Amino acid sequence: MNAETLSFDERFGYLLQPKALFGLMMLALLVAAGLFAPWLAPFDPQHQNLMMALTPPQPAGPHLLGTDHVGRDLLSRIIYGARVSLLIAIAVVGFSGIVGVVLGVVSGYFGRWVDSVIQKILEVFWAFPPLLLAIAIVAFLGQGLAIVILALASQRWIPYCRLARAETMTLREREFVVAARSLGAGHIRLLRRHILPNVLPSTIVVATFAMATAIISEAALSFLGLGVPPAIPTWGGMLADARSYISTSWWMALFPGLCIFVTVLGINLLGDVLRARFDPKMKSH
Amino acid sequence: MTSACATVETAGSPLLALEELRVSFSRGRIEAVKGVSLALRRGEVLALVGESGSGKSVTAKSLLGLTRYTGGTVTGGRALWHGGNDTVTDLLALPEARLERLRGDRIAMIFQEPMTSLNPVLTIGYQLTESAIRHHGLSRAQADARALEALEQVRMSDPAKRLGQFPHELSGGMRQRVMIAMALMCRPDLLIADEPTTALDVTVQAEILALLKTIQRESGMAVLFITHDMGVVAEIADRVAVMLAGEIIEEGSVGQVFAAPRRDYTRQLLDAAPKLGTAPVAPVRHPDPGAAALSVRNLRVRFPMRSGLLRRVTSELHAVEDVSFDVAARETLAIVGESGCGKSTTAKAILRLIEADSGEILLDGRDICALPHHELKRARRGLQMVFQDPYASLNPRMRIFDTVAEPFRIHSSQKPRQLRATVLELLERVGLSPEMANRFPHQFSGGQRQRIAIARALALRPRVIIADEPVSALDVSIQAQILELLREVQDEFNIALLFISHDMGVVEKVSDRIAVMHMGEIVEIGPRDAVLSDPRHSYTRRLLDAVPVAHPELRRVRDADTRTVGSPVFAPGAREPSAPLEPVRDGHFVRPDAG
Amino acid sequence: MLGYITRRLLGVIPVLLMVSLIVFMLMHAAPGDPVSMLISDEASPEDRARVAAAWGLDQPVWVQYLNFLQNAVMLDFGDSFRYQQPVIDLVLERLPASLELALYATLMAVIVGIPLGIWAAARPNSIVDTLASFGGFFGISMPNFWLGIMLILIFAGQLNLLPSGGRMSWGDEIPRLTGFLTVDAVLQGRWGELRLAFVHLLLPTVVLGTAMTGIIMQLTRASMLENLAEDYVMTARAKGVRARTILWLHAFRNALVSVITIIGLEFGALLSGAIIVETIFSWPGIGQLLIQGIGARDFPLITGLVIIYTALFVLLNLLIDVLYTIVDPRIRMR
Amino acid sequence: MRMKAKLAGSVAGALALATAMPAAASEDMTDARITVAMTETIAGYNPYGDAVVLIGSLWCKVYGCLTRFDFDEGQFVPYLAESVEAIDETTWHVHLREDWVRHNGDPVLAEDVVHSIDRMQNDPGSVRQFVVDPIESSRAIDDLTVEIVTHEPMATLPDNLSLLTVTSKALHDEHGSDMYREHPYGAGPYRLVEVSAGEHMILERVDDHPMVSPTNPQQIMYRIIAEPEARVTALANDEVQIAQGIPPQLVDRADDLDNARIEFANSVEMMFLAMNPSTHPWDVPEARQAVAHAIDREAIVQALLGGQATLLHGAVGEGQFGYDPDFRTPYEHDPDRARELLESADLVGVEIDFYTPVGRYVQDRQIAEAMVPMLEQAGFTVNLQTPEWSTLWSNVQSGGVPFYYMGRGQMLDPSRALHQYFRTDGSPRLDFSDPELDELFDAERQEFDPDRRLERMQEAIAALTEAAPAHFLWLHQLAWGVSEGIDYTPRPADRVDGWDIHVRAGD
Repeated sequence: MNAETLSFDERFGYLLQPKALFGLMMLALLVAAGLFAPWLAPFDPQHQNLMMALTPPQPAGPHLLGTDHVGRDLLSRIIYGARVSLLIAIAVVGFSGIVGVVLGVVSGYFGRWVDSVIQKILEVFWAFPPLLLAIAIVAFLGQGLAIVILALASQRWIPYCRLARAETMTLREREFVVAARSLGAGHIRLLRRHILPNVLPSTIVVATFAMATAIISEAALSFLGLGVPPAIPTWGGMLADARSYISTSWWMALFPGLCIFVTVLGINLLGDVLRARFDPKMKSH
Repeated sequence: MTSACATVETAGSPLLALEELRVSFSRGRIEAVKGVSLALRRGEVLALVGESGSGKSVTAKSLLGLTRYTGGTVTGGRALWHGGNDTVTDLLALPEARLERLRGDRIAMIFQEPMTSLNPVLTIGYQLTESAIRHHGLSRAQADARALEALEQVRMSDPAKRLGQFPHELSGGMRQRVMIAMALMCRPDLLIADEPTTALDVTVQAEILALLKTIQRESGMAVLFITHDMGVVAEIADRVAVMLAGEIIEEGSVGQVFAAPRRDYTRQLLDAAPKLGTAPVAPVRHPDPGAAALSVRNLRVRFPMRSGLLRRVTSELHAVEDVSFDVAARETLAIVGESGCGKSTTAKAILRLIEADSGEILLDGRDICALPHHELKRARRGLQMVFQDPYASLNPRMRIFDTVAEPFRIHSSQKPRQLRATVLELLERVGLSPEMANRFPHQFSGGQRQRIAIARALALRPRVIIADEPVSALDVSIQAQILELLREVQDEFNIALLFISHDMGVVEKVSDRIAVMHMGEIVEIGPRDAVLSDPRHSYTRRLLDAVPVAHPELRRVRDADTRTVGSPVFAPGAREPSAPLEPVRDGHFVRPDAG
Repeated sequence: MLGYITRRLLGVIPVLLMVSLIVFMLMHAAPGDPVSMLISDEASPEDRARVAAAWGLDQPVWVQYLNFLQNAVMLDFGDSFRYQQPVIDLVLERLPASLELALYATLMAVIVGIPLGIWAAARPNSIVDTLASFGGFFGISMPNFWLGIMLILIFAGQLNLLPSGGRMSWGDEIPRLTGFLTVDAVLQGRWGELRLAFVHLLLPTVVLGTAMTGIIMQLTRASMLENLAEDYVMTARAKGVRARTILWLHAFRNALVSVITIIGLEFGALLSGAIIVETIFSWPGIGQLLIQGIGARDFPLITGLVIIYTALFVLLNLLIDVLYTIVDPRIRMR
Repeated sequence: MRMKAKLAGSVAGALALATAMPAAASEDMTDARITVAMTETIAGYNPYGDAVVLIGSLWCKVYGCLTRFDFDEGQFVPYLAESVEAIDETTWHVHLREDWVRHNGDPVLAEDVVHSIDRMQNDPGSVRQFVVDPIESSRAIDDLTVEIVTHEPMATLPDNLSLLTVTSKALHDEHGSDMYREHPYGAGPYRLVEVSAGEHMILERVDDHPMVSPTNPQQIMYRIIAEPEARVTALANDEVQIAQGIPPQLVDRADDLDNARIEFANSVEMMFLAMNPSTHPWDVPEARQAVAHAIDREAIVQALLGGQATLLHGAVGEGQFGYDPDFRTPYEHDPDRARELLESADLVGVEIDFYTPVGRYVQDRQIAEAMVPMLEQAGFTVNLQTPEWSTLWSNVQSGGVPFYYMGRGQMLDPSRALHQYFRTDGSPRLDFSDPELDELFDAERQEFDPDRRLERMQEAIAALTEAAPAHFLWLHQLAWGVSEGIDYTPRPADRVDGWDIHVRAGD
């Protein structure tokens, strides 16, 4: 008998409820679309055919979801767009998560002036209303995938930092950490072996929700004309394109919009299930 | 429909008959209560005894229809309630709306955790009067008057002021008094008390028990008293019912059960209960004098408290004040005191988890307070700790093997194969099988976890182990085993044990010498028997007096009034140094006190 | 209490300093310069230089920053390049529009989200709960710009029921007292205009408030579930308190702390989310002003706006903290 | 060469206006209020502080300018001026009308003109210095006559003067810049009621002004609605009566509305691809010519602009000065030729950055996107860049953007624009230099006889097109949404003048 004998049901059973299944399915679709875009997409997402511009959806094909203003296949662009949405979501969440957790854990663990300095920085970033800083960064630093990711991550590390700090501060006083400390464990060991592994589960929950908001925010930036360069198909960029065709070519806005909506919904539902599972008491956003 | 608060009924007439109650959880997968029958008469105190998970709380809650809120379903049985005027109703069959009218009116309930059982955002006054207003349509003024009366009944100091206060402004003992007052608001026929004293300090427990007893006598209500502590049972109950795994295995009058328990389990419970002065006690060991493994000299820890615009230190909490003692190898020194007396802070200061303001801590004669960082690490090997809460002291995300191996990884670089052998050996020594090494803590019971913690503490062959309430979170039957294990390894490995506890019964069992702490100071220290049989300090006496006497015939009548407790907070530099400890005889010292 | 508030207010100053410095540096590091955006297509290089000098843009950045600081102390953020009037005037003129919109969106979120959340928590895993939860996630997952355009299209474009944007129909303006149109209309007893103001508010409020409604609903539900599992709820039940009272008084009063937190946080998000909604609905608020300001590289306007935004946000957080102490007696201000 | 050019039609224009002078009593005048939805923002009260063309024309409507372009006659006609007369190559005399007074009853005086030239140049809020840049000095000869001296011979001065808003010196002396807000009295046919920066501007008809007719709306609100969909919706909702800038894809929807229709107007804004010869590969003429051959303008106009654009042959189209109906561009769409040219210069596969504004011009980004595959087919490797407008625009102005899609407005008379882009040292925008072309441009500018100047201009444009520092694409046909019940014919340049709007009786 050992830990591995925990039944699948006990370990992952919570993922089998409908909410979670739906969320997982959405995520799986997103990942599959992203990974296998070149094989799934019926057309090159950049291929234009001006003569076929604004073709309505053709259930019989070739353009299942219709074409856009320069005659590119919407379905193909949506499939390739999943790639970027996923990439942005993961990069933003990964980047902000790492920065936030590291700062938070360090801040909560060492306290004193280290904490003061980090909290002051946090306060300054926090003071910018959400999205404002992102808009400022993209508007001022220019275009590009990396800048969009940076902009979207610019404030998203804060919740991780707060959560990680709060958790670290409780963990620091928890008996098992005190026990390790009384054994003579050094800072690095305490942080790596005792604090971090116990901080991570709750941050995973924050991370799922953050992925959802990252996808929406990227779309919002694109909508404001501050998104990634046009050569990269993104759902937000497609929506921004559709903006001027919304009353005449409904499909251009409907499908990418739906994709964002359904994906975000799926991730949120999954996050909710994870939250119920890990219950990190996410009272601070 | 109940028309008046007080129903005059003859004492001794039947009040409640519970027949074949069955309750299950998780859609019937777990049966918590398996056909429990109980009878309760007016004016009677029935104790329902059992260890955690025996189903005693569930039984009580299902009487009020409260199990449904914790996921339970009553699957069978009746609970016949003899209300006034010869009406008999089955509580289990009542619709929620009718139950609501009964709850808090005819049947009141108080719970274990006074800290969380009161709504933190509502005033005491509101929470007290709520049920009276609801059930009897009292006006606010009438209800307030009734609340004052109830607060006086529970001997609450300054009752008028309490009405406007919030729960967090009261101490645990005061909150439990509020809970009792709340239950008394409508003068119920039955009070269900679900472990009402378990979370309280022993002196407070004594007060609350005395209070309950007094009120019960005054009002003539019946009490269903749920507890795991036979000592408490002996103090309060008329009759006892013992529960095990969802069933009642023994029932009888308190004298009968204590004198001649019919079941082994009951006897086990009785044995496990700390019975001060009546249990056979291990002989006191007399180690070599002068060979102290650990010496603490004039230890002092003060916490600054800041306030005001500039966050200046306006006062200090004197957590540990001028504490000195020695512990020798193979000797156990128990530090006793109630929560907040500074005993845990002392332990942490010794381990340098908290920096002491002044004082010396000598480990084998070397002052570890003066050690530089890298040498401290080495010194730590000689000094290990076992913590109170076995659920909290093990890293939930680390396998047991890694937990026990950690001291080696920090302090030595053993080869993996060798390390594995050492760890498995240790596990075996504390009574765990080697296969368990790959499991995570949540797969173990509390007792097993405490064994793991002991194995970890033993790993580096320390000179001193500090055990901070190592058994207080365990069921009584497990406590004895762990204490036994501690004693064994102490002898085997030549260890000096500093045993911190609030439980006089436990202390009596394990200690060679006892130090009593109160408000940061050691007020009395000396050999076990001397301190227990000849307590010199008033606080020591009060502490001993508060311990439930584990026999119904030895019940004492206690004062139900509340005491004022001093505060260890002083303005910086404002505390007068206390008088030094004075010798009584043979290593028995006491601090002269005013009382 | 007063000491606490004073200390917090003093703490805002370094934050605002840092914020202004960051914005200043970002602006000046950015490509694109304000003069290009100001002058005509036809301007000559000499004209550029003249305009730059007129606005002090020919001086080193640190001089500009110090000048800015000097004036900002007096709440003078300078004149907007583009609009050639004091930034503070511009902002004060627009602020009520944004605040009014944000307040109504919050109101909607509170009025819809809280009861729904409580209702769902009262019957966990029931149909009601499932529907409400999904509804909540719906709200959170819907990008507001998309929703906005769809709603305009349907209610203004197809059905002609509601105006497509703006705060008030032309010709129905009323004298400005507070700048909050609905308040002004009530104060002056202009009921027709009050109706019109609400008609204009409807769509933007819905778009802005949807996400927040979902969030508040979710949070209320989660927080209620948590509190309903607390010991004191069991106490209240054992006392025979009505289920409804337990829900709305005992549990909700406790859940309120986290609900207030999230309202505070989301109100800040609303203020910036309004940037998009204001653009879509031609709502003359500070969000639109900011986007125009950024587009025009209108340095004084951007700095002023960001600082005012930030100050608002920080003050809001302070307000929330003070509210806590009212809602939860355990929290003391330290 | 002794040229005396008197502004043609000056007297006739004045007469025409005099006859239009309403005898009708004010109660016969319509009290209709019109809202115009527009795309660009409004700066504020300072008439010199706004670079937006449409707003500039509004200030001319309030304060009055010296001349104006009469679209029916196709030339500049006097406005506040009775006549504008060239005395010699650099000296001009402007005679003001006697009969027009400001809204507060003050006369318009010569010193006001001198003052206004100074304001435009030196007002700290002014962004319209370019209008008076060519003017060396000005002075009042008498109350109604101003003498203007230009730095160099400048036949196009009347064009500049059509942009010179004449404000009152007396009021400025008294109130300083507060006059713009508190005392905005001009001599134009509409008076200022209210400006809300960035939001709207309200003008009111001056009932006894000679330029207004009874059917002109009593009040006009110019309101900014940035979102095209919202403009059409507002039109459908009767929230606005005239909507500027209806994009091609919405034209059908707006035209199908029961309560509105679409009116088209040619713009005078040339759309072009600029190729900066100081950067590689645009220093190679073949590369530039390849671009010109590569772009399928027809297809783009059909697919993306709904056919609503006039292809350009050269820099100007019909209705603009310098248009030559017989001139054909040598660069028709010919992808094979484009590729050949690139191959001949050994440039196949050369990487180019292609910059386009977003949301600045009709379908700008979409058009640029459509051009990418065309350019790639010719052998370029294209990176499409869509920087935010202020970034792009600042960079274009300071030079160094190698290849961009851009428009240049205010080209009723293309002279200023062509100088700016294509004359050596005209501006850093293109860094183009061709001595022969410079000569042609200078000759055009110094020619005071309109007919001869036209020839010079046509010559210059032909040479310019051939050299291809830019590929001239098209003039947009701008679509305006107009409510039923309103008679309004949009004008080629972005302007919505009250006197052009007529409210039909019965409304």
